Amino acid sequence: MQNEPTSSAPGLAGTPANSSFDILHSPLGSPQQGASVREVNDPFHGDLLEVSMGPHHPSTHGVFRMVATLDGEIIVKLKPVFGYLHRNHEKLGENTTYLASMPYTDRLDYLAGMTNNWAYALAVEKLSGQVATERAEYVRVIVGEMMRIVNHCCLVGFLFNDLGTSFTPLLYAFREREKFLDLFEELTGTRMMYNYQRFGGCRVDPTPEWLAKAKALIDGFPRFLDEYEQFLTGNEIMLARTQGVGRLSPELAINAGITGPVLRATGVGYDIRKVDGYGVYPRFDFRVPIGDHGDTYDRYMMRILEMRESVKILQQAFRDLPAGPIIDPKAKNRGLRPKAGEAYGRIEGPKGEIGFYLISDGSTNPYRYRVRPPSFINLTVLEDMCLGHSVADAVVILGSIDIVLGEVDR
Amino acid sequence: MTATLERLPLLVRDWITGFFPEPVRWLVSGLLAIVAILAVFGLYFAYLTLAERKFLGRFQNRPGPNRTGPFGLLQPFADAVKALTKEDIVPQAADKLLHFLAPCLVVAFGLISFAVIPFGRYLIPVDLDAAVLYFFAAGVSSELALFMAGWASHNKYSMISAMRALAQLISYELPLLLAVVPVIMLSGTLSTSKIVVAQGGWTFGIIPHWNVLTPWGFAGFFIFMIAAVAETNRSPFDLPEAESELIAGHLTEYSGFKYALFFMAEYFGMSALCGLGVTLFLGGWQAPIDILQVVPSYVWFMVKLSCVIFCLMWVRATLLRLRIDQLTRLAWKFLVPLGLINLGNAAFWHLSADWSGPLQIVRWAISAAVIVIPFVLIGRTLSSGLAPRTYRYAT
Amino acid sequence: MQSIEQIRDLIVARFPGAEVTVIQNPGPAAQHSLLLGHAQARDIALFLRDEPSLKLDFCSNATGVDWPEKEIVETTKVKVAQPDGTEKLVEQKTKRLQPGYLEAVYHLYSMALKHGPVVIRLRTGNRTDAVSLPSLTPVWRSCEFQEREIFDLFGIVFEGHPDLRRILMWDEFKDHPMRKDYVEPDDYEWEPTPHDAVLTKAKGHYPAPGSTANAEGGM
Amino acid sequence: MLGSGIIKGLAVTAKNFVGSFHDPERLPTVEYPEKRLTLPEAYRSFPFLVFDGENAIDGLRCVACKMCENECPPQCIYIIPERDEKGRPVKKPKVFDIDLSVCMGCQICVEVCPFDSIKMDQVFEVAATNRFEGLIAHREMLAKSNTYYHQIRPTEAAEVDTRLAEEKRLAEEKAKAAAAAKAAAAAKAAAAPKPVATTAPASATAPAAAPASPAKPAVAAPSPSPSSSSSAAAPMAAAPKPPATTP
Repeated sequence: MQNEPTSSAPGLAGTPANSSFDILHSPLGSPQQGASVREVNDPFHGDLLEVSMGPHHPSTHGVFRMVATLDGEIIVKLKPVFGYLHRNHEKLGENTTYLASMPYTDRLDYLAGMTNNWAYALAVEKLSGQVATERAEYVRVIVGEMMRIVNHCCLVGFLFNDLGTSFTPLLYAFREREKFLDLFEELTGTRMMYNYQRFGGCRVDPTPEWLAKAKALIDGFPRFLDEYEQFLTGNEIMLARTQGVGRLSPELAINAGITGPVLRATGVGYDIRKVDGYGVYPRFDFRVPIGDHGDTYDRYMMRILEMRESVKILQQAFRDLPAGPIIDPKAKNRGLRPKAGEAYGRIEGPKGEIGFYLISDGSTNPYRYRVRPPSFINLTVLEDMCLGHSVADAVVILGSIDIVLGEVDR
Repeated sequence: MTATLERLPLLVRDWITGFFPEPVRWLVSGLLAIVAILAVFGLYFAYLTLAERKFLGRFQNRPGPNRTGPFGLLQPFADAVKALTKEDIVPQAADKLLHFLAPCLVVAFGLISFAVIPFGRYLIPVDLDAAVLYFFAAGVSSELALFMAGWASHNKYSMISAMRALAQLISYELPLLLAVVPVIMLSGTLSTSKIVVAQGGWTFGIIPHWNVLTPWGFAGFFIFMIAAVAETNRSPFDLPEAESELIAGHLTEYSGFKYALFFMAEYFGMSALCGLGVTLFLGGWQAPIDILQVVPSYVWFMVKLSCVIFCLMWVRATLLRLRIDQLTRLAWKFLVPLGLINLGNAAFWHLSADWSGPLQIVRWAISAAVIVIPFVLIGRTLSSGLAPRTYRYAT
Repeated sequence: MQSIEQIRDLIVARFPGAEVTVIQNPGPAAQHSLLLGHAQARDIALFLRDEPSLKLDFCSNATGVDWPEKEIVETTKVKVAQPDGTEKLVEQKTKRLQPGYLEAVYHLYSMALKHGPVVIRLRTGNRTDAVSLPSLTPVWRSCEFQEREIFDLFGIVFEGHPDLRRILMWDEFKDHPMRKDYVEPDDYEWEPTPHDAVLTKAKGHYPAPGSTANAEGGM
Repeated sequence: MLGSGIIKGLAVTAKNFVGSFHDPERLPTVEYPEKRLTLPEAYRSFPFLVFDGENAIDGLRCVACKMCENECPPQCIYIIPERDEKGRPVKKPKVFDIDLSVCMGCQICVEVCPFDSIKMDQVFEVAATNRFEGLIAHREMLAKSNTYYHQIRPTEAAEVDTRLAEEKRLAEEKAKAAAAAKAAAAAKAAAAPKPVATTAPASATAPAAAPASPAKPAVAAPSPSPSSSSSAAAPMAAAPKPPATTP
């Protein structure tokens, strides 16, 4: 394993040989870019083994496929292959009305339907010049941050599963997630496919009982996080498996459009909640955690710390939730015909920037309906992060990016 | 009464062999032992799978299988029926003969290890003089059978898994043996039955003279159990199987009853190795307290064995998998040095056997220090650069 | 952040003679965009990325839009000489075929300066043969998969893209499904929904299947 | 020291192991077919049609306006309006099918229905062995009584009933006013809604009456309190248009 860059310290890899990073500095227009640069140089010890991981692989989080070329167990080339779940979501969006696309957005990133709803509602509100009521904005923050917790719960659970636990951390995380899903069910009627946001507000007003339940759940949530962190965060095997694995440099991360916790793990403090300040986020006091190494451990810890910050946001939101209508009485949802024009609306989803780009030609259906899927674009650097690591690490790196195939393939 | 219970298996054997003429009695008695091991450990295996699933469930906040029969007690039989009725698929490109042989061999090698384990005071199938050597020879073969399975499947994942299995075998056989050597040194025999006898006796009637209750024995047991977990490919060392990386490794291309055989072999291997651990370090069939000797010795053996296996399940429920380089690093850079140091430690213990009075305390202190200090130091180098981190927040 | 016109002026100052047009967005979002010519598009993109006052280092979203040919009816009043020598105003309707084109839209933000979006657009010559555009992947790596997706779904060929293959559809697929004139094949899995449109189509593809009776049971 | 993190982890699992025997918090499993959770009122599965009175088909509130069919995102609703002998529509569905294998339970049909006739059910055990026949719900299967609706969603159903009664009253007042003005026309109008059951909106008058009710509460929203229901106005159905009759 001479070409493994882990010679310096045990379990500590240098930045993988991401030659595609040269794209930043290479002369423009040169044909020697991307894939061709990443060709294998000289595997002087033995043949290379090409392994197709997926689409039916337990750790690819769906029907995702990685064509990995291995030198022993070390990855020298890795090509992601998509499309097994492609259903042309964008075409569906162009053939239905603005309102009828809302339930479809639930099915993009089906672990975080609420934030998809929100991003879409935000984009349509931008397009049609509607404004959500204040109470609705607070409720959006509440459900959105709860969704972030749900998503991160899933992520850390699945990440540990990829790391080889026998489902225990996953089931602990799911135990907590279930409580949130119960609340969502009580509010919206379903556990995952909410169809909750509307242009100009939300569909249902949360009752005081619901809010009280949610508040009690949130207040108890840090206890679970403490136990969870005690469980595995300090575990030596966990540290050895994640620290120094799958490093990502901030320059590459920015250039490759990486967003969300994966970006912040590299040390770039870019959070759309802070930058755009959409909704009522500027009114909340919360911090954006950033990592220094950009490795898998940092990405894991970003999720844990973000959950703690979400708890803080939620507590403020419950405290400050104003009375008033949940949806603008003049809001137009059914038969919405925005003026011709276009709008790009984005929010900080749990996985990164989820955006919707809509072009209206004045009719009831969007002329162009585009989803900016965070986990799809975050996969751009998968190969760069995996090069020089073993198969076992590739699975973990993929898990730490947090992809959902409903969103990647659309 | 106690004596009768203790001798009960022998009485049953004598009663059955009594029906046969004298010249073939040895043969019948041997066959009987095989049948008994197959029956007892077959059933033990069946309920071990159930227990593992139940306990894992409890560790994970769920009840585990409880639909087949009362408390799910018929689950193993339902699983057996399912495995038997499933289609047996052999890949076209597979080496058909080896593909068939591998599961048979893996079970066979798992079973022959039981021959030298003293299950009770009078219950040892074959009382070999070189029983420990025999045991390891048999144990190694089962890893070879895994390699065979991986190779014969003609599948890339299985191939990687087979290579991992071999690397793991070579790495962990050494610490396993190094952990056992002190026991052999101090009891002066390779015979498992004599090693158990050597651990007999109690101080004040309550503190047993088990090897694990000495500093070198504790360290040896610790190394032995880590290596044993690795040898039996159980979590956190289940790299050949690694279902999140290699799908199921060497098991990818197996289905139906052949798959069940691998599963069986894993549990047989685990029971055998844990049985050896119990024999060598936990006093085998010896009762923990003097007065508890009324309970037959084979019961004690099974209780100890089950406790050790429960701990393995506990570990499985908690830990995550190592990577192959970390796995071998752990063996060569941590367990082997510790094992060697422990060897010297045992020698010291042997030489200082006649120290008494206050020297006894010095003896314990030296022996403990000899093992704890290297543990801390080597452990620190092993985990250097790895620590929980603190994080900044963006402004 | 500067307004879109200021950005245009910056670009024109840096690249004299560059084709940069501001496309107004009449909607309430008022996210106006810059239409770049092909020739200098990549240089301009690089300039936008590295210019200290802009630092648009983050290309968030890249997507395609299909604008098929449109018939535009224009009414003009023309003076027509009458036979009697006088001139008369006559309304004349001219039908003009607005040529179709494909468009690639990039939404740029700055992570360093935390502003945005700046929207830039590139347009192809037509929808059939002149469908190539300069790839911006060398400038923003985030376009790598998104441009592949545009190539796959819209059929814009990005020159200079390191690995331009289909990404969501399978490699043997012929058409570009996100184009407005895409006709979906009728051979998808037969779905006996009670909707007549789907059913008619399915029946056309499977002439008189054995289970037709079953399907019509739903009607 | 090496191993301290592992020991901490083992302690956590041990805590959960012990806790699973006595702490319901650590054993949240509900053994489903024997025990069931009570569904929250907002829970929704698939749509059903509400009817008033005794006769399921005659009492349907549905007037076959096809609004839900048009708005349904996956297009799983199929409606053919009933016609009388002369071929005129009689504001009843002749065929009302929902393909449950296509339906995604988004409840947009409920939101767009101006007659409160389609509601979300709470029956989720709809597995069938025949995908073609078993999962296409016909009019007869979909029709469920208002009593049933009250059972599954008491708050929401009560609101709907109040609103419908109010609408009916307004419609009747209007009809009376019209009767006073035009005796001949009034006689005709009074004779018109005859086969419809008691609380059903007079189908002919409902579209006209709807704009008259200024604040129509959210159709799907179980509003927390009656006081806020006027402010939490309906997203979709604030002003139901006359039924669009598409062929």
